[in-house]
Amino acid sequence: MQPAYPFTMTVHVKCFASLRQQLGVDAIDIEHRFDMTVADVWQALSRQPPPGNLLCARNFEYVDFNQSVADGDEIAFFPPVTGG
Amino acid sequence: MQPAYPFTMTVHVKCFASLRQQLGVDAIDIEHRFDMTVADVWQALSRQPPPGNLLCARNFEYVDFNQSVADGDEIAFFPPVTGG
Amino acid sequence: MRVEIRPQPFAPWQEVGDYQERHLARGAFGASAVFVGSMRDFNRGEPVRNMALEHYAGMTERQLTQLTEEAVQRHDLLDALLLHRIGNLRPNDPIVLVATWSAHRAEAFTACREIMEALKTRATFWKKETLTDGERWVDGNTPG
Amino acid sequence: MRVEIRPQPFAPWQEVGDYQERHLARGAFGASAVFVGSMRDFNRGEPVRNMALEHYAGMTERQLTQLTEEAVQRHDLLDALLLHRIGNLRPNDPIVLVATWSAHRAEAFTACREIMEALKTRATFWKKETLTDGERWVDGNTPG
Repeated sequence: MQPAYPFTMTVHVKCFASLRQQLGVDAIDIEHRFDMTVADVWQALSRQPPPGNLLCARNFEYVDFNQSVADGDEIAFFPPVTGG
Repeated sequence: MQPAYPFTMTVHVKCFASLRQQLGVDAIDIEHRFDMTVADVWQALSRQPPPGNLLCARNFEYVDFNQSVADGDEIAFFPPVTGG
Repeated sequence: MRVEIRPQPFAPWQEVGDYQERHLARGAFGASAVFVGSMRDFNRGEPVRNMALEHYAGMTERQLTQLTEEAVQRHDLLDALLLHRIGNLRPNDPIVLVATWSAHRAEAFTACREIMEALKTRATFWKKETLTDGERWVDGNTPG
Repeated sequence: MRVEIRPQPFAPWQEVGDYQERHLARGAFGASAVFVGSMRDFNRGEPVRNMALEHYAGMTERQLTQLTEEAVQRHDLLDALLLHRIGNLRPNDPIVLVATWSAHRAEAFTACREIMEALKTRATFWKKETLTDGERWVDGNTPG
């Protein structure tokens, strides 16, 4: 019998600012099954529910947590921005 | 019998920009009876009805045409301003 | 706060830098907004060669001081600078400079624009343009 | 149009003057609006000694370029300049510079403020302040 997800994909994950310090993660690669969302990436990374003000980007564009991810994507998590 | 207006007063009148060129008047002193308004000063100066966009100042403050004037006042007439 | 009418050309960005260096406390201001209006070589469909800027000596200075003071107080500015040119200008010459300094950005932005709108609406300046064939008085300002 | 992230301190008024001299056609622009945000030595009730400004290399540059291009097109600007500092800042250091050039004043004013608001809301920068006793991440921006 074939496994339900015979292939895995790799996503490159980055964390910034206070989140980087809290998780102790700057950049990491995560392997996961193919039908993955940003929320799944967060869960695999942190093993905790996302903070209410958490923001995320997929390939340098803001996305929602239910956005699908693809093999090789760069997924970033970060707190509210404070530039300018 | 006494005249109705035994005393006169002097107002200093200035004109600016296109109005100065049209009237050929830069600065002039006008003598008039005491109960004078800005409109009277204009009439004495120009002998014509005021243009619709005419502006006036009394002692360096914008005023309406029905504003009274006093002896020694500086009254200025000018077109719409175009600074900045 | 400084308000000046200038009969000679001025270098606006250097004026702002110099004023800030001399008059603003380091680390006190978080925001500065600046507007510079300059003479264009083209207006209302025609090339413009030169411009004469006339003002009402005595009245104009009072107006500029008053409208700048009003903005400083209304928006709790740390400081403000206003320079306005008079005399004979050539294309590219700065006409007006308004600079505002405040703790946060909203105040500096809003005050800078309000000063410009008040100046455009009220301040007693008049422009006469020299075209390729003759002169004309500018008869009104572009809406803000 | 120029958009740059700067790891070293910059002199904002000189940058604007130099850029204008090199990139804007003399007599073509009637209006320029500039905003400079600087580091204060005091924030949310406490003295601040230093500030570290972090960004998301790759994403931030794209965002700044996109939001500046959008403003240039939306407001028919002649040109725009955006500089943003990263790294270790001290009080009085410029953080951000936005400059816009247009034919008439409304466009330059509006575009300059819109670029700043878009940057504050969207651009991936984060500030960490060093206080007299410890550090803190700034948790949100002042409303515009």
